[in-house]
Amino acid sequence: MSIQTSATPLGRNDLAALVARDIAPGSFVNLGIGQPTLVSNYLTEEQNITLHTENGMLGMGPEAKDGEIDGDLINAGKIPVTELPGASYFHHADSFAIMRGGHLDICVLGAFQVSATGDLANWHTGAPDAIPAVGGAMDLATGAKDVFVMMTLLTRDGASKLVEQCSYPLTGVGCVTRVYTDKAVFLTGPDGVTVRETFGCTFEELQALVPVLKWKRELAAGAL
Amino acid sequence: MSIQTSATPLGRNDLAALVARDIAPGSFVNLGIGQPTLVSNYLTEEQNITLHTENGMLGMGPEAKDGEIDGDLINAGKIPVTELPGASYFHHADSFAIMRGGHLDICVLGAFQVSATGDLANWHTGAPDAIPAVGGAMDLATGAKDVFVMMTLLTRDGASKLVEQCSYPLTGVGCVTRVYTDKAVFLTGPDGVTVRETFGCTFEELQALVPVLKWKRELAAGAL
Amino acid sequence: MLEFIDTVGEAVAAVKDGSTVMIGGFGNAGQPFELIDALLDSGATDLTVVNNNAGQGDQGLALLIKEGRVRKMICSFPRQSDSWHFDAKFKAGEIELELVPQGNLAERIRAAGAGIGGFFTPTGYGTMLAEGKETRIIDGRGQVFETPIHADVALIKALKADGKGNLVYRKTARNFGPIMAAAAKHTIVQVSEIVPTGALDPENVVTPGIYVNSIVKVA
Amino acid sequence: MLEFIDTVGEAVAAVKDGSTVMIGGFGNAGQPFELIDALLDSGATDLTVVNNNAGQGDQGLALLIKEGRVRKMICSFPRQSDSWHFDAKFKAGEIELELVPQGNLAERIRAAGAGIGGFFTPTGYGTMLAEGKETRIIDGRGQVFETPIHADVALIKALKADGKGNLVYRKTARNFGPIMAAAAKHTIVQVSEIVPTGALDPENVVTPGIYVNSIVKVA
Repeated sequence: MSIQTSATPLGRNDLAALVARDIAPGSFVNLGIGQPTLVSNYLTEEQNITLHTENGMLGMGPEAKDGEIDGDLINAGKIPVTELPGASYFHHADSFAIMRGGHLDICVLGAFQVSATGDLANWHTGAPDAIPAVGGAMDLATGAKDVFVMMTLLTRDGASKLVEQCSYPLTGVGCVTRVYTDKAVFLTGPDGVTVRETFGCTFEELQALVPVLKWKRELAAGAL
Repeated sequence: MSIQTSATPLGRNDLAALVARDIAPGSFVNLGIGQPTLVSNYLTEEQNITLHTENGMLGMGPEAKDGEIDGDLINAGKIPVTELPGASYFHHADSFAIMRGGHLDICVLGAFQVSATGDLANWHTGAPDAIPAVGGAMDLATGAKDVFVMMTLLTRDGASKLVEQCSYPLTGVGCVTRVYTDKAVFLTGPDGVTVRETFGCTFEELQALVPVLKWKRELAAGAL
Repeated sequence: MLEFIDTVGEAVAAVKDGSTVMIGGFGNAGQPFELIDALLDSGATDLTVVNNNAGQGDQGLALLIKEGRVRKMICSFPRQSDSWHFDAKFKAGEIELELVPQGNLAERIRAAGAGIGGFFTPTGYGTMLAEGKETRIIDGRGQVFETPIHADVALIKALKADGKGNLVYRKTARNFGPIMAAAAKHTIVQVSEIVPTGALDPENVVTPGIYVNSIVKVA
Repeated sequence: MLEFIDTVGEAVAAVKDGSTVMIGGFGNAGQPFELIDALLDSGATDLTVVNNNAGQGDQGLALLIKEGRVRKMICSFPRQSDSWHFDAKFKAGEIELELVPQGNLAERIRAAGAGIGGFFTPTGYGTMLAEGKETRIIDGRGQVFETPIHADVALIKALKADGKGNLVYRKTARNFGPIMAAAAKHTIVQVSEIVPTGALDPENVVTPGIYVNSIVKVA
């Protein structure tokens, strides 16, 4: 029984659609800046998802269009957004209390690297001349019940971003629960990494790309 | 020059009026349950004092009269009160943040005992069978910029409640700045106690009642 | 998931034997009397109850205590003129008391909701309520280490809820409601009115729906 | 004492050389641009500035940094596409940076206003931002000790103030305003509108006037 669920690698939008489908109805979700933002395009009304933005709002709607732009209503990426019925505003400490107190069901973040046990590196390249900037990444990584990462599996140089140990500075320790990439979905946790499904490659082909999978078996189909 | 400012000891209402006069215009004040509540009767409109009640309100007005009683609008003593223009409501953590964060200018509290260095005992007799109950006393004592105590100077047995060291369990350490009693006003602090004025007794007569004053000199008149 | 529930009885089924239950209210203001009565009827026992007081008269929390259903009270002010049921149980050694200065109570509840592992506060330093606790001097002031108070269930009262579970309160009845809603795993709210989603101004929502699990309207 | 002040210039006179200044805003939302411009004109220097970012483009905080008036930035996100003035100063070693995760920044500011001496949080545990900090394991989770951030002055923006200094904000422009107002010894607020006392519903006041010292209306 194969866990390959797509004949080709997934594009960014297909991956966003997959993440969106995996979010349980009624969830409270924070979508990180960049690729994770695409997920909002695929959430359905029936799912009844409430989006949180760390700069002080629950019930965030889609990006504002021309006539809707309001400088006082932006998301964490400083993009003008809209307000849905049932929204609420609160100050920064209350907003981060939502994140840090474990009240968000899921946050979706980009990453430089994720370790097999769910360590996350997504804020700093570690380059000596880089100006560090962390924003809310550590709070989201540490606070959300589930942390989903979206990233390409390989760097431009072909190295796996899913690693045994992160070489980049960490954002959080053991916090990532799932990693969505163009070539596979991984489940990560204290017991290490498992492959949920692959896209455009077999499990064995994936193993060749991802050294940390060397000794791993695939997850029995249907397990999640 | 005498510091005796009244020929007779002060009654509760005269003492409340004196405390009220000593509150600087524009102050934010919390009046404790019991005798301190009387102070509100003597605050003038010109003083523009804002009263705080720890159960979640600034801008508390006088006690509610018959037609005004609203079960959702009570003070810390659970007495129905009223709301003044410019009032605000907040939850308990925000309310105590006002107290604990040092934002109240003055709180006025009753006391069992006050020490010469401003230790306060006002929550517990220490009797072995007493059920202890502290409420917001420790937060007020520790948090307000100035803590004024109102009490009779002597117990029923004639012992001074202003003492060298409190024998009752403490509410706060070194927190009281002034003690208003029927016989005198005392200033307390790290350097010990000073007598600001006496009522119906001379400084020497007061010294005979209050052992901790034994070696003390009176405060030069006009010093406060 | 947010649920709108028809009866207070169904709502409090979430309280199990041994649960830690936060109950909102200060005096009668904000007390969820109907939910407490339902908890009384439910039979749940061996409870740890977090409330500012320890029951008054012959109603609500006082009856829960009288019936021996409360193993432990965490509160700031158990002694009142009409707290006879608590008094009797306490003197008989049949109820445990954790006495907490009211501001520490509020801040510890807030800490639980906000994911804080513990904090230092000057309140209580040098008093018997700090005995046995870790202390340190910070910026010249003695401070006491206090830990968060988490709960399995919170029972609170609000004025209105909308379809997303957003809440507004009324006057000083707000008191412990917002912080208890955030500190409990499961928050049950009795409201006077349920309004359509969109009817509450987003600027004025006090408790966002993310903190609310069950809403029941009481007459 | 609360004062209503005619000009932003008079309002920011409270900022002295060497002051720690909190500046509200997240992106442009809630940024008190007029107060920052007045601070630029005031000449106050050797400042420690607390803001989520470290200035953008050629305006406001970025110019304050460019002119060498900021000794130290405490912020969560100094690196942006247009933060060239901070970048240049930082690379030249001419500005100090205390980088703080945004939630720790908010909670530390809140702690200052609430009289908390310090707190433990899981955020940052095991990362380079916890290096040199006290840590402990609480309930099985690694946590880092964080301290309050106090300020001499806060510059914030609100929508409306009433005669008592009570404030309401607008949408996500609320952000750091309420917690900075509470954390600073002296809080200066620029508002779009001053309304009569009694015109704000007491249920909807976000920052009570007790936290406000100076109010100036800007066009």
